[in-house]
Amino acid sequence: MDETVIKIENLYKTFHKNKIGQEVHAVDGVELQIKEGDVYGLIGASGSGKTTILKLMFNLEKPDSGKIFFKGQEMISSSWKERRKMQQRMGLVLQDPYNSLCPSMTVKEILAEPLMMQNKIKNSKEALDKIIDILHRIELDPEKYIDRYPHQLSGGERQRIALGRALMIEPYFLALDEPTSMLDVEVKEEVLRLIKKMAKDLNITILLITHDLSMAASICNYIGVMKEGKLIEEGIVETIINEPREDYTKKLLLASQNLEEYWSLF
Amino acid sequence: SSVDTLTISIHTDENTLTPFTYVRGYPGIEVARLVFDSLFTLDANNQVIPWMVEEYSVDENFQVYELTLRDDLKWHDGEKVTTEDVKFAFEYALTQNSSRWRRIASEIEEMEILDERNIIITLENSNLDFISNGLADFMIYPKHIYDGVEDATLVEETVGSGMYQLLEYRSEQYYKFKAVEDYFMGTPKVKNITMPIINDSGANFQALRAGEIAATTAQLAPELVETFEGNRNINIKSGPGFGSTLLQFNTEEYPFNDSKFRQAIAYAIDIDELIERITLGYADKGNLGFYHPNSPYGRQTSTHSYNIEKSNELLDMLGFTEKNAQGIRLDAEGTPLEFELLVNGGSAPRSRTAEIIISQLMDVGIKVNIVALEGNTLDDRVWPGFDVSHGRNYEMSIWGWSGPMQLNSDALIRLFASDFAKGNLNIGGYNNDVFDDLAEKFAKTLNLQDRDDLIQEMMEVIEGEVPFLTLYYGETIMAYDSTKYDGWVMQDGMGIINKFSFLDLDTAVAQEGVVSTEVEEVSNNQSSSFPWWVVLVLIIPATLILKRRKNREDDEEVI
Amino acid sequence: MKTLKNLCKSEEKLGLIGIALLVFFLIVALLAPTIAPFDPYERVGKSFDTPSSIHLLGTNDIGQDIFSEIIYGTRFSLSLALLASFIAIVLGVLIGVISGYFQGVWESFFMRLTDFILIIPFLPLVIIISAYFSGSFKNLALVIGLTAWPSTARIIRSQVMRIRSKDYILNLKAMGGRDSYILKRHILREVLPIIVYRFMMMANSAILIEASLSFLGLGSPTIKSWGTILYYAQVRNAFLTDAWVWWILPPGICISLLSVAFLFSGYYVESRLNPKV
Amino acid sequence: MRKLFNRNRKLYHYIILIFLVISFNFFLPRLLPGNPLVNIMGEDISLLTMEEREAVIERYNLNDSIFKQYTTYLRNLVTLNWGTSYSKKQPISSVLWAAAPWTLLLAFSNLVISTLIGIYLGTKAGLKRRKKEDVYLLSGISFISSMPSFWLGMIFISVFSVNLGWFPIYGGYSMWQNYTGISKVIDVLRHLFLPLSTLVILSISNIFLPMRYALIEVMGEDFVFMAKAKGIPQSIIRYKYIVRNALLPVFTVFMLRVGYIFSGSVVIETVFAYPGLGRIMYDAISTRDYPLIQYSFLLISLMVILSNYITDLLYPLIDPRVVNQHENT
Amino acid sequence: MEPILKVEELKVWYGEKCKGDIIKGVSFDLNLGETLGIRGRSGSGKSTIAWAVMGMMSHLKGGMEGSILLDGKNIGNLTEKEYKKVRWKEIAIVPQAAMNSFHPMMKIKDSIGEILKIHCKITDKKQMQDKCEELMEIAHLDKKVLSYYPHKMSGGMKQRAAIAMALACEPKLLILDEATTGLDVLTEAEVLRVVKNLQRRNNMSILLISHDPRLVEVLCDKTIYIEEGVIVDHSTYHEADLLEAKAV
Ligand SMILES: Nc1ncnc2c1ncn2[C@@H]1O[C@H](COP(=O)(O)OP(=O)(O)OP(=O)(O)O)[C@@H](O)[C@H]1O
Ligand SMILES: Nc1ncnc2c1ncn2[C@@H]1O[C@H](COP(=O)(O)OP(=O)(O)OP(=O)(O)O)[C@@H](O)[C@H]1O
Ligand SMILES: [Mg+2]
Ligand SMILES: [Mg+2]
Repeated sequence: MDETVIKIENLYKTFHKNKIGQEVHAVDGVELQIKEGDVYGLIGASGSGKTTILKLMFNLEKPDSGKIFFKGQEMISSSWKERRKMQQRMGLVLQDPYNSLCPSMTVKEILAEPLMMQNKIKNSKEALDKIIDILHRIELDPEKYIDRYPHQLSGGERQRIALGRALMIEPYFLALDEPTSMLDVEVKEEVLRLIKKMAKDLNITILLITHDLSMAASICNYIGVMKEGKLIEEGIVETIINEPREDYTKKLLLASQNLEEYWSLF
Repeated sequence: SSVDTLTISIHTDENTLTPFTYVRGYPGIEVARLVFDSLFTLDANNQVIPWMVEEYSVDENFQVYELTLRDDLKWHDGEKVTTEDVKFAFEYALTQNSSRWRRIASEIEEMEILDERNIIITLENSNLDFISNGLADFMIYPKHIYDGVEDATLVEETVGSGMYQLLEYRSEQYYKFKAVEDYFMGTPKVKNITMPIINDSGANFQALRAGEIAATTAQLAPELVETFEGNRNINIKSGPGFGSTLLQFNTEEYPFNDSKFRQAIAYAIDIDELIERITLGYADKGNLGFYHPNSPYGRQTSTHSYNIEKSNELLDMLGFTEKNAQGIRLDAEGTPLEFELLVNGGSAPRSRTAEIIISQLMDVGIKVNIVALEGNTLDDRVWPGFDVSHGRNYEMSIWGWSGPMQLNSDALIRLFASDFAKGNLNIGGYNNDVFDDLAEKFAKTLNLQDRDDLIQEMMEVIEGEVPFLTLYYGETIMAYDSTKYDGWVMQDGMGIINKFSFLDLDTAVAQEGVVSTEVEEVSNNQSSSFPWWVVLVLIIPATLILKRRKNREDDEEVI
Repeated sequence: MKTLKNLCKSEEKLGLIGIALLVFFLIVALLAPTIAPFDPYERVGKSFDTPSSIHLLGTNDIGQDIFSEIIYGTRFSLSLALLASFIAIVLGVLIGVISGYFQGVWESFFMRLTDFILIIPFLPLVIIISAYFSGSFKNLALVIGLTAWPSTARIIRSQVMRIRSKDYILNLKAMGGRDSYILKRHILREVLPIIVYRFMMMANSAILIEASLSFLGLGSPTIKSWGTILYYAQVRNAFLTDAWVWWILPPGICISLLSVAFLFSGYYVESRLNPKV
Repeated sequence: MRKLFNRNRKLYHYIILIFLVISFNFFLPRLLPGNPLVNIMGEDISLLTMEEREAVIERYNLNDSIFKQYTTYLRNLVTLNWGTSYSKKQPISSVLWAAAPWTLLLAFSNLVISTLIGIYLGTKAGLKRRKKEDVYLLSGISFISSMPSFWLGMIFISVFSVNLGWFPIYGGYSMWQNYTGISKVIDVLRHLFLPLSTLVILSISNIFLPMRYALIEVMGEDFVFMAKAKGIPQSIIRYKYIVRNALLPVFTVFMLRVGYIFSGSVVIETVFAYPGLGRIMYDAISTRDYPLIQYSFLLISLMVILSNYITDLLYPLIDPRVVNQHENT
Repeated sequence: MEPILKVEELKVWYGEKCKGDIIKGVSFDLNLGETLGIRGRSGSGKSTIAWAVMGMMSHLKGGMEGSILLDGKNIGNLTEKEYKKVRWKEIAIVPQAAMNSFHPMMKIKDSIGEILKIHCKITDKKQMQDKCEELMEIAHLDKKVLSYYPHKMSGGMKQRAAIAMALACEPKLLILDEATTGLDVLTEAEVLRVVKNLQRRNNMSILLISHDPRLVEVLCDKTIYIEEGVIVDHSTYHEADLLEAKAV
């Protein structure tokens, strides 16, 4: 049960230019470990490199240096065949729900896609059953949604579909990048509840990225705080919330819990 | 009647018009001859007459030529023309690239200057035609300009001793000439000549019709004769042209190596139709023996005849009796008679000729596919490196030889001798022992009459063999604005741009020898029936489109 | 704010005209033998005949019926336009997609190549290439196709790069999707409208290029195309006689109409693919 | 520092490209079938003996190894010793410089006029989106730009020069009249009018279409909508906000056309017998005049590269968003 | 207290009227110096109300009905020309897409200067510069930013610049349409602090559109809830808020 699913060692990534023309150390020597069954929350201001870590993990960007282990196996130096095999057990939900679904496919096609890609479709009946099952899981009525196109879905529904797609391949590990950023309170609640349930039911390891500390607090058991590419603080959720070490963490916490008090700091 | 300024368009840019910079035989050389003189010249009937030479004598071996220059020859810059210049010109030519001058100069063994006006030229071998093919061609240029210049093309001044002096040349734009007042043959009738360079032949005719120019070096297209005849200002002169259009066979290639097969093809081609369609009748039918009937060596008898039965007969006789589904004859091995005909795609008359020929050959069951090539590419396949010993890479081709070839007595040898050193134009790889024997004899003949007889004999051999089939010689048609200048003289096979058009000579050009198609004035309004509706069609939609609608409120709403 | 829907009226109207014209030409091309009164390769009248009830647009310099030539010319022009733009599109898409999707050596190689071909001025390049080949139909299409692809490659490449970095493609990649799968199912599918649009544009210019080449004497003088009709009309001086009205205007108008048909259909595709425009 | 580095990298990129183009221009004509011998030695070439021919070939370095010829070419290129044209028998530089001004006059005035008209009409059509006027302009301009250039030119000659006699038929000016001063200018303009109008008519769409599309795109941008919300007057929105932003893509097209200034009017120059570079280049190819092909091509390609380079330099100044644009836009 | 903004039976639609309203009769009012929060799900019509108040419906290819009283004057039926005078002098907006709402080729200085010139008739260079600097100070931005082009600025800077611009003519009513979405918590707090201070200083009224309960709670005196174009009973939202609070 205590097996390490993801282990990151000394990860560095520098982008050569941002808009203003400077070098950006997006990820600056990050070390991180996530154990099986954990929900690990990664928080930090925008631009602190959270998404970049995720992209590095999923081989969407090449790191400058560093190692990433998935279940003890090094990913970056492994051959693309092996890596693909590993990645087939990893699910990813990206930040922007409006862009993460192919606009010309129906919900059914979108959900079937991971299976098709991995040639796992044995017969269409089985696949359909699975899709319906997943739709139930993410609490969307299959009959109503199965033939819709993404543009006919609300932001929250899209985020849930994206989540559902990640679940189609029965992952060990799920990375969620701000899965609720665009949602109003109600829907956000729903999605969070779902994530919690999944982590528990399916024993999926989850990496949750957000800049909303209150949300992280509600579902994570570990939290890491990022600032300018560095992981400045890490620990069990209660510790971080109740007795943060770094000033920065304190500020973050304060701003997201009590604005007036935060303002009075100035 | 003398004219002050005449504008004659020239249809190619011929650079500075010196003997070393002109580009083409026509119009380049013809115009350059107005600026540079030669020792002898050809008159309107292509007869040799002495020009810079006052007196001359030739030994009985046609090897030693004794010449006396006229006393009144002057270069345009005022220097006197002497035998030094003549000697220099021949010697210098050997050091330069120009093949035309080099060929002539290389025949000379030695030159001996007797004094300023007298010179003796001795040839290496006797040559019956040295005056007409050599001395009447070779332009004399000034020693004081060219002496010491390594590359003659770099000389920018154009100094000759001819009747016109080149005043100004602008690349791709124009030439300006001034008459030499004290020219030894008399003052030219036209004081100044301007030659704008108009590359597009159509534009030349437009300009002529619009009255912008008095004449053009471009030959009038046959289809325009009718239209131009309707114009009261424009006169047209036409005469035989010596440039030929022919169907060349690669006689090394099966089945073209068989003279019977070539004959069969020749019989299948209806040249009359070609002439009718392509030149609208303004052409002379091709002579089987190469020479044009009007050329010094031509014969009237040996014309080609169209006979489709004979063609079929011959083909059957050759064993090509079977036909496939498309009606194409098959040879003994069962391969269909299907060939490639190369043609210069840039030349409309030639590609049209090819087009008609293939349909005519189809009638006898021979399938020909046209391959249109860009001019230089075509040369490269038919005549690689301009050296016939390099071989050839074609089956059939539409080809042509330029006019001056008709004036050469050794043309046949060059075209058909199987020894490529002599037969340097034998692009078909033709090989015939009988002909070669005659050619051998020809080289040794020193008698004009014997030589002419030999030429006739060789032609007879060729007629039966058809190494190529001369289709037609297009007529030279020249149009000019008679209100501007009317003294034009037509030179056989060349055109109206020549010395005699601007000189008042009683002797040299007594009769033009050419029928001038002076048309009676016909008031013909037909050509001005311009379809005005076309303009309307173009203009109406344009105005509709451009019609503005001012509506400020609209704008507010839209953006 | 961005919902500027319902705006593509003008393009759609023009698009319909374009498609109607295309269909018209297509029918003419297909039915050429039935529509044309004569075989355009036969010399059926006297040379340079004026229009009459037998020869609607007169005859050309060797007595072929110009009206029939124009009808048969539709076949050539249409198929040349289609073939040439097909070659250009295939090359452009292939190179565009490869260099847009796979980065690294291939990308820089192909992009330098396109840069390079774009730098060599178009017409001279065509002149040189056609000096190598004879001017047959196949070669003409090849020449035009081989020189026209770079702009398409550029456009496709930038589109592919845009699509490639879209989140849902990243998602698929992250889940271990094969490149071949992503290319086939998503990228190609999404650039398809652009491909169609570029195809139309390319067909438009192929027609005009063929005409220009023929005019410069680099075309194929033995093929009945509108360009060669014009070429012969021009070298046989139709402009100096009244013949230009029936020998030069009609093929020119046909060229304009067919190329405008492609252009308008292109607008239509464009307006469909880019709702903002 | 960084900026400088980037600029240099670009320059380096261009230098490679120039080198490629220079080499390409050397090999291209030599790969063509056929050879320039006739144009060097005249039409009687077949009469020369082999030795005589060899001597000439020697003089023109035509049978040196291709590599040696190439290095000679590079050396001559750098030392500006461009040599003489085979067919024109004049120094290459003088051939090119005699023609270039005419091409420039024609192409440059076309560039300016068609750009201005294109921008004007494009703005009109774009602003009047969905209105009849837009449809008229779009269809009309598409139609005229789909006409074959030579065809239109010849029809113009037929109508305006031959039948109406308003304009001269060919050439850049009246060659045998010694006009000076103002009448010379008028004469040149009269000759310029028809080729120029043909070119302008045909090239309007090159600017019109991008302008119209850009305008429509910009009109849908948030900042334009916002400007309205800010209560900014109509005319300011129209010109300072919409047109100015729409001009950016048009600028790119414009610079692209600057690059083709020497080669863009070959056909029209031929039709109107205009004394420009187009005809020279065309003849050079058909006569296999290697040096002339090389250098006229070089002139043209360098112009394209130069204009690309200038675009790269100017773009950040014109559009502040582009700091140092990478190739992938 | 006399309400500064009084909206009555506002109906708004896009496209043709017959296609149905987006806002189906909404009434609310806002007092001087107070803040009114508008909450609601995505797509419920919050931004639409804001644009209707700005009189921008005709530019959005839509229309509206009902009365909008600004300071007792009905601005709902003004012509485009008259409305141009109201905009920015009396009502200013920081739109949802503030990031994209700058002219990309104008420096911030010029964008603000333009507004000053048009609406406040300030033409003097010196005066304009002073005013711009003052605005920068208010928005907690460096003076340097004035000479920046928008693309050089981060999202937070742009949001603040947009606020500075909105305040240029000291409007009576400021509309903030989700002015802080997409910003991280720290920047968000910063931006809102600036707004709050200003409101206090100028006695300005604010219409705050947001779906973040924290903000609304802290900033607003009153809140309305929109669902599918109508104002609804807000009890359900309370429940959600509670849940949220519990989670923290
Ligand atoms: N492809 C890229 N090229 C250049 N810079 C990049 C690129 N991707 C990210 N960056 C920069 O790297 C830094 C970290 O970006 P990242 O997306 O990881 O931040 P984040 O923590 O996810 O922020 P947010 O909470 O806003 O999503 C940022 O400054 C960003 O501008
Ligand atoms: N320009 C437009 N044309 C037509 N319909 C529009 C337009 N803008 C918005 N809509 C529609 O009007 C409804 C309300 O949109 P609005 O932008 O007011 O929502 P919102 O409450 O601001 O949502 P969000 O929280 O996502 O910003 C939505 O259903 C939207 O699809
Ligand atoms: Mg992120
Ligand atoms: Mg909104």
